[in-house]
Amino acid sequence: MLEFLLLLVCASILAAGVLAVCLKNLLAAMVAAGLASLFAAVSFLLLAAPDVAMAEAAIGSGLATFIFLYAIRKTGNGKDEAEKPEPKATGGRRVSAGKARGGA
Amino acid sequence: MTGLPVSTILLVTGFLLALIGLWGMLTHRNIMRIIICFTVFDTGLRLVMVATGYITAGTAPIIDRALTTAEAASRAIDPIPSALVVTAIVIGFAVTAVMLGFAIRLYAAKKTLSIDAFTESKW
Amino acid sequence: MAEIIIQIAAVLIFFAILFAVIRLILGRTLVDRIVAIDALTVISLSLIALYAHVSGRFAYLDVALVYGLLSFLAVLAIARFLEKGL
Amino acid sequence: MMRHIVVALVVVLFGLIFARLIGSYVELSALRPLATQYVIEAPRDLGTPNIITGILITYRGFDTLGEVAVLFMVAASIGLLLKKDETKSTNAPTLAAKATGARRAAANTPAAKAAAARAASVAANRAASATPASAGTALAGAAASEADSAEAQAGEPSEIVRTGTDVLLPLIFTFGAYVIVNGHLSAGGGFQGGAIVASGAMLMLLARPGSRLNVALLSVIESFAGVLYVSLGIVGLIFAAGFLDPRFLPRGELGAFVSAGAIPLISALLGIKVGAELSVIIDRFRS
Repeated sequence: MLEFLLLLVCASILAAGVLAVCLKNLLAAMVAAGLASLFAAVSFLLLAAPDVAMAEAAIGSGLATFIFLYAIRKTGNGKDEAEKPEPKATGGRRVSAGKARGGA
Repeated sequence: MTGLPVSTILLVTGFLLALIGLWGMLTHRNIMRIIICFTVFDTGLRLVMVATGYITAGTAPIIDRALTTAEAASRAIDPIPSALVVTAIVIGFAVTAVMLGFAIRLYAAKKTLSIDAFTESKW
Repeated sequence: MAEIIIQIAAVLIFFAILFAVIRLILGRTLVDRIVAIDALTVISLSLIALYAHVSGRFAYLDVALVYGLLSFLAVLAIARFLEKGL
Repeated sequence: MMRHIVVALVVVLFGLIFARLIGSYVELSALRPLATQYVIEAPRDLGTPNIITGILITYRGFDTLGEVAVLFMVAASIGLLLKKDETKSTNAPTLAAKATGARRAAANTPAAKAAAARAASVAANRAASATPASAGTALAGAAASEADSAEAQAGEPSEIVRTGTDVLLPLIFTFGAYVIVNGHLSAGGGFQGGAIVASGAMLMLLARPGSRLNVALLSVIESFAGVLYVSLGIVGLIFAAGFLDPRFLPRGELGAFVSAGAIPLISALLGIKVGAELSVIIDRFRS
């Protein structure tokens, strides 16, 4: 039974990684990266390394998410993207390119 | 049931996660997104490193009532990758913090996060 | 008897992770995704407790404690961020 | 499009390398010789039940010391990177840009207050409390009092958050201390416990947005812990086999709380240092 759970956890890690790369919303992408880290901590435990699991859960998933939140707040970017409705939000590349043109 | 050993499954997962992060890091143009993809890449490589230390049916190298000193050498997993990865996690956090600090400074200077806007040192 | 209970718990955790991940991937809004992630932390906490029992190592339960603490903190931080109070 | 093709090529090449690595990998069925040495020696030689802590603090003690030095440098450089924002000379043009943004947003939207709030979130805390018209004049003396009132407006934490923090904060700090000092007996140690303590500091900052961490005191604590850490290493050099050797204190009984030589002491110092450094990093990002 635990083998199926392991496979599911691995699939969830990959899904969270793909979401972290592909999601349009910056905040959602950041939270998905934190989730990949959280599931990685579970799989560290399944690999019998509780010390690493603890460090990953506390630092990789907790504190890294916090400083990402502060950085998104300071760069003002997550706000703009978060308030846009989903269909309006274009890819991160096009949005930033447009901003670059505006800034120049 | 699945036939594959536990560590092989997680090794493949870690390498795939690293590839996903690498793809994202190279395609995105937004600095914040590049940093997020870097953390994904980092997580994948940590998974790989811990997976290489696993012993078949191993248990944690902590001696208590469930694992006596005598049987530790035959049942415990390899502790060296674990010890190195604890170090790697903290250093990964430090690197992420420095990158975010630079991102904030760049945003304050140019009001944009696109790497296309930073062309001063281009030649 | 105990084995049956563990099997049932494993099946329940399996489907809980499956449905929460489906909600995370489909996720209509941002808040849906964040609630799915909160649910996933609680589910993985129970997975850790189950694994600690199955493998007979109670040193693993410390990790579950860290999880319980962190899941509260992370969701609180994101919620404060969304209401612009961070 | 060209870029995507190149990137795909690079990723495929990396994938080929990784596939070769996976193909030649077989799961170990017995420990490697060095690991066997560590697993057999660490409980007998150092008296630590947790072999990973033994490796981190004793056998690889230099790595840990260097890592703590890296953390210290990161905290210092983050302070250098983010502190300059506060000085007025560099900040005046950016503030002007923010203020014009606020004015434009207020003109466009009928609900001026909501628009001001939205623009203020981009313009950080400074221009929030000033009305759009007076924002330009308020720039010259952009003051701390404004920042405070802006924070008060930006959304106070609710009653639940404050009460929950009051209940949880002692528990979190106690748990962090437990993880730090039990590093030689069960999973945990200085790094993990320090991260938990820093999370507790983070929760405190979340519940009381107006409060500030005493960064100067934290720096003093952290430097003091670092000095003690190095001097414990030198004591080990004098009274035991080498630098950071914890065997100058009695080994004690395997599994007892007071055992394993100086490892609990070093672990506690490491925990204090890491916790203070991570708290300082978080506070620098916040301010």
